[in-house]
Amino acid sequence: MSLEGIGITCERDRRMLFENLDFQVSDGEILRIEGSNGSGKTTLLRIICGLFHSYDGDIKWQGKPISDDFAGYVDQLLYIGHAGGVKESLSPEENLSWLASLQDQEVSQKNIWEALAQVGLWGYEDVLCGSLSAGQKKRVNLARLFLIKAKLWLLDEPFSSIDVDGVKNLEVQIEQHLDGGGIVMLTSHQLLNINHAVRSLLLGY
Amino acid sequence: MSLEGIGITCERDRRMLFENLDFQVSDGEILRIEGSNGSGKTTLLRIICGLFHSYDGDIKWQGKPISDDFAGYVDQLLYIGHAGGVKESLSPEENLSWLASLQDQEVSQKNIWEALAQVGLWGYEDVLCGSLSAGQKKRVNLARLFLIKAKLWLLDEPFSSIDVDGVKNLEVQIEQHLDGGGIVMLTSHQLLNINHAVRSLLLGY
Amino acid sequence: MKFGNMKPHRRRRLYVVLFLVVTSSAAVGLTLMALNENINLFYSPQQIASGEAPVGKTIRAGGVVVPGSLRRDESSLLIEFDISDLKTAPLRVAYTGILPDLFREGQGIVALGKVNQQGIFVAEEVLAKHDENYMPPEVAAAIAAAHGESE
Amino acid sequence: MHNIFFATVRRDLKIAYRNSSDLLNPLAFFFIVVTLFPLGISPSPQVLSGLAPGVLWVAALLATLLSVDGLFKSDYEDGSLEQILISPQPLFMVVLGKVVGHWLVTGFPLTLLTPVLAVMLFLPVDGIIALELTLLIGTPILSLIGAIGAGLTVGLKRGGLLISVLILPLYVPVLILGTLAVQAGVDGQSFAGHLLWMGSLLVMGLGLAPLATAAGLRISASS
Amino acid sequence: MHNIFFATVRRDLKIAYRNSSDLLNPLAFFFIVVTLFPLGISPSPQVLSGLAPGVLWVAALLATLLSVDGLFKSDYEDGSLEQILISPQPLFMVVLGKVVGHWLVTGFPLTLLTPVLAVMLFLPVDGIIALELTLLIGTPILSLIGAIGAGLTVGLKRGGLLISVLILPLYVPVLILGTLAVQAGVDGQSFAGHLLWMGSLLVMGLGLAPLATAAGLRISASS
Amino acid sequence: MGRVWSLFHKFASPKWFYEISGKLLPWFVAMTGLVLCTGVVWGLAYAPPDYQQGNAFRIMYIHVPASILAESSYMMMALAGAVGLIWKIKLADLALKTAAPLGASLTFLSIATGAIWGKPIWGTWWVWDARLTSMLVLLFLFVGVIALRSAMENKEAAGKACAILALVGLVNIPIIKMSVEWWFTLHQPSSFKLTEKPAMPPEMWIPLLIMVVGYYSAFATAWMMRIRVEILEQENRTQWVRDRVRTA
Ligand code: HEM
Ligand SMILES: Nc1ncnc2c1ncn2[C@@H]1O[C@H](COP(=O)(O)OP(=O)(O)OP(=O)(O)O)[C@@H](O)[C@H]1O
Ligand SMILES: Nc1ncnc2c1ncn2[C@@H]1O[C@H](COP(=O)(O)OP(=O)(O)OP(=O)(O)O)[C@@H](O)[C@H]1O
Ligand SMILES: [Mg+2]
Ligand SMILES: [Mg+2]
Repeated sequence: MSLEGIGITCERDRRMLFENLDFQVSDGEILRIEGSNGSGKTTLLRIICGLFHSYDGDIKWQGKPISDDFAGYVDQLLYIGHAGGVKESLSPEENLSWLASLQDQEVSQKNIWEALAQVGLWGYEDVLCGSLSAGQKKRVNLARLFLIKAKLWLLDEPFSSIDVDGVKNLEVQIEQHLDGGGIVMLTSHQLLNINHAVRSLLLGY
Repeated sequence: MSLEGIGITCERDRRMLFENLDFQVSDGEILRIEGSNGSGKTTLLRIICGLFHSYDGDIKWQGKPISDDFAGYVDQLLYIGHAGGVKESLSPEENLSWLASLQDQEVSQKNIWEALAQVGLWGYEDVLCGSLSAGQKKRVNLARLFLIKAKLWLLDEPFSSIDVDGVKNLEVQIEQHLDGGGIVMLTSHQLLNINHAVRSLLLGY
Repeated sequence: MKFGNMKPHRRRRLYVVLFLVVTSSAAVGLTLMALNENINLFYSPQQIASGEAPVGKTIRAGGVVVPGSLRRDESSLLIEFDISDLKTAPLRVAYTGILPDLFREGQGIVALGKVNQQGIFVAEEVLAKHDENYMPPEVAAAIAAAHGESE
Repeated sequence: MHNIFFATVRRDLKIAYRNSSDLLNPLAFFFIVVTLFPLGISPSPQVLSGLAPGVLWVAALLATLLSVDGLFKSDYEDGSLEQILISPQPLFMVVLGKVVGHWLVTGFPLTLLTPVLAVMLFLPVDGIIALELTLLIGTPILSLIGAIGAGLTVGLKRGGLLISVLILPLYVPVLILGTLAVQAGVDGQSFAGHLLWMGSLLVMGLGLAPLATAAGLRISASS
Repeated sequence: MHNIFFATVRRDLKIAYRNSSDLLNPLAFFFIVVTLFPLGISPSPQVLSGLAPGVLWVAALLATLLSVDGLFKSDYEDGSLEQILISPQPLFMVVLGKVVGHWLVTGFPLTLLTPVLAVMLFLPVDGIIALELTLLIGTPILSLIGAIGAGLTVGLKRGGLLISVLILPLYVPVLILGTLAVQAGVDGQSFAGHLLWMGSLLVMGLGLAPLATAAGLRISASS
Repeated sequence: MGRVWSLFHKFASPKWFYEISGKLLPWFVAMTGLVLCTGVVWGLAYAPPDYQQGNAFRIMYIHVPASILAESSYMMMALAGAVGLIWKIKLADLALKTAAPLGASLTFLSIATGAIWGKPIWGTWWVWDARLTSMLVLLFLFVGVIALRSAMENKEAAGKACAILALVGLVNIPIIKMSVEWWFTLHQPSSFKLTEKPAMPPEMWIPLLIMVVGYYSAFATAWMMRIRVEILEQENRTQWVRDRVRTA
């Protein structure tokens, strides 16, 4: 299986972000989108998710344009964006439980607690997310990587606001996902320390 | 001149964040607040700014509690928090102009353009901030470091979302501020590469 | 304006205080003026008689029911009576409906309605106004008796 | 599938319960708006009982309108909406769940509260019965239509009042049917016809409004 | 010093102008709410002219109320409010600037629009004059009082309707004075007393409301 | 001076209040019971009927004290708020918090009994006049304070915010008080004036006075009890509360 971008061209506010961009990631591969601020990394990820439509070119999943079978595509997709999708007036547990049912996956309370423990939020299951720190909120969101099964991970700056230990932990999880044949695309201004070859896609010169 | 914290104790949601914390930073010194996610770094900075009141202990500026002459204290303070203070429907120039008059400083359009150029936003002066990328918004906010004169800088994760070049540029500016006798307190999960001794204040545990 | 070599933020605060002083004294002045004006939707029989009250608009009127003025229509619920403020000529009130229990001649009432062309107050609602005087029936009887004697 | 419907209703009720003001405020707003009219217009029972159907319906309409505005807003702001849009679950069901949740915390309690206010406005008992029945059928329609507006305006920074401009015209038929029914009730006439019309609006809304809302969400959230 | 006052007014006007919906929506809302009444109650000119003062005032009040809710919200969300709180400039002046800006984009255009609506509701000319005068004095009071509520609720996730619960009771005197004045105007009587009362409320509000708002902001934003 | 203040703060400490109120409470309960019983029996059974209203006037013994208490409880609440804002005393905030629901219930009681009384006497449950309307506004203000508190998560901030709201709402109190003088209302003017003797005989107003005292004392009792509960909840991690709970 593979994700392909063919001749992606996108222009916002009369600035050409990228032109005729091609890329391909297959099972067990990771692609890091690089570029300075405003070069279009987030835009590209949102295009791949089908959340942004003003572009030219084709995004293909398993060789077919994603719009052909969008529901089948997103079934295998996990996107973690700048904004978290974490409700301030729900607890981490409640948040994850709903996010899981959104992905149509049955998870037990035990699964959720384990995922939370993995991101270092053991003991915070029942605190409302509104009273978590910036990094802790982000961790609730990242706990989905430990909870929900999906083949393709699209991560927009997953390490921002996360402390050093947290970053290490995430890197390990990414490695495991790749080992299991998963596909990862991510943006990050920080370096990535994993024992896999990290290919780069450079935006905006 | 110096900023001192004496016996600062703060508890949130029944978790003790720090107890009897003492610190002191004087002219030309930089103090980095370290700690894992949720250890209370943001809380401490907000306490020092006078934006959070549920704590015990004293924050002193020039030997006097800050509440004695709060207006005189904040006159010399520049705080850059998680949230930017950048209005989406104003252009970077308009944003900075208002933020400067809030600090009671006269700045000309030329000053503002220079500051924006310094943070790599040359050519974006008139774009509305709503259509900037995450990192670009942050840069608008950081441009204040180049525009507004203040002795004491309190920076909450100034490098998050900023690309590698941007980080370098900021580090240079911090160095210059210290050379000029300024005081800096910051939090960051990334390492800091500057040619000054960086003292650390460790939170948590 | 310069206030000596005052620190800037002290000077700023002074402006705020000055502003507060100006606004609060203006408020006091306006209130004093306002107290001299009447703002009410209530009219006494005298005001209605002198034509102060608008004709054909819903207003409130009130007064004491003039003893002996009450007339009931045989065939309908129409009731007519006079109210007065004991100073000027009484005002004729017409009302169709059920009167409150406390409606008596010599008792205060408040009526909501319109003055018609003939100068009659056509009420849509009659409420019994009750004053601040309470007394046991014996005392009331005694007072009434005393009143009757002295007259 | 219906899983996600119930999960969404449950989640939204939970959130409303946590921000308990979410639960009480539409009610309080309704109550206070209604009390403004006797103060502003006339305290006369005769006048008020004439106004009552209109005032109560308009207030119910405004309370729904203003609360529906937040229906997707917080989901948009915290990124939940993106997750909803790229979930394999049918958007229709999620939207329906959110609308039902919204009705349970606004329209429904509002219907329960109305008799008290109707008495304060001197509405006769027959009118109150008609009012209750029309509100019971009408408020879910209001939530459904409101959701369309909320979906279309969610991406805007401050859609707060834009939504009223979009949605209020669509509320007009409901308002007219509702007040006519109450008027008929007051006059001792049958209002079955009005109720049937409203019922047909409701089932139509149940089918179509979530579709329109889903389409609106897709558009306004992906730009 | 007054610098910051004008800078703030200018900034808020600019923002309102950019989100042009900010400028138009309160007006549109006002317009639509007013038009709901002929639909919901009765189209008869006689009835409407009786309702007009009350309906127009209530609508003006709701439009102000709903727009004032956002007065500090976006500043809070994007961190501007923190910067305001730790600026050496007096908070009083910034708040006053924001309130004045708010009035300029809601209360003032609303006052200008009212005559059109008043004519549509068959309000006599004398009443229109009284209405305009009271709105001119009254709408700034509404903005000032509303700011207090906005300041107190700004830290809350969805203060949207809570603010109405806090503020509408305080609007009652303005509403009563305003409608009584219009009524007096319609009846051809003097309404100078009403205007004087409103004027005194206004100057009092100018001094005190920003103080209370500033205190509220300090509290709700530093928690 | 500083010494005086520190003493003041000490006396306003929750612990001190808890202990003192614990001692006072039985006396208050006893007094409340005694006074209220006397007042109720005298007022409802022995006071003479009114020459016009007959026995209906007896609602006065419930309505009037409830109304007076509703107003004073708002004033006390605002006062507590001011004290809390100025001197930052925890106890004042607890007082504000607990006064709001009590005040709201009293206001509701006043309106309800007034309405019940109004039906036979005036001929209507409700009129939109100045006294009644300003009383409804008072109810809204109480509800507002309660709603604001429940909406804010940070307790300390909630206390201060409610204090400000309570102070702003204070403008309503003179309006309630003077409404019957300034405007024409259906509601009667005061029967009791400071300068004149009451417009009713002693066998009517003495039980009323007793009822007022009884309401005040009941209010004080309820207030104290609720503050005590709040103190235990809020200070539940301090040593003295733990000791107390353990011995209990
Ligand atoms: C819903 C209706 C009513 C409300 C909201 C209401 C409200 C009040 C209030 C706030 C007070 C306290 C005044 C003060 O502190 O000076 C009061 C006192 C009183 N009310 Fe009412 N009232 C209502 C109906 C009535 C009715 C129907 C009657 C009797 C006909 C009545 C008789 C009295 C009396 C005798 C007092 C004591 C006056 C005094 O201070 O001497 N009220 N009421
Ligand atoms: N609004 C709030 N209400 C209650 N508790 C809060 C609130 N915000 C933060 N906290 C708690 O305070 C603690 C410290 O939060 P703070 O934001 O200071 O952490 P931080 O060190 O800045 O973390 P990060 O690295 O994630 O930014 C956290 O444990 C959090 O649970
Ligand atoms: N909502 C928007 N409307 C119009 N243009 C936008 C919008 N958001 C972003 N842009 C423009 O698109 C460009 C790319 O933005 P994008 O968010 O994709 O950058 P990025 O690479 O993710 O940057 P960062 O590292 O700062 O997150 C930017 O130049 C920005 O000006
Ligand atoms: Mg980005
Ligand atoms: Mg932080």
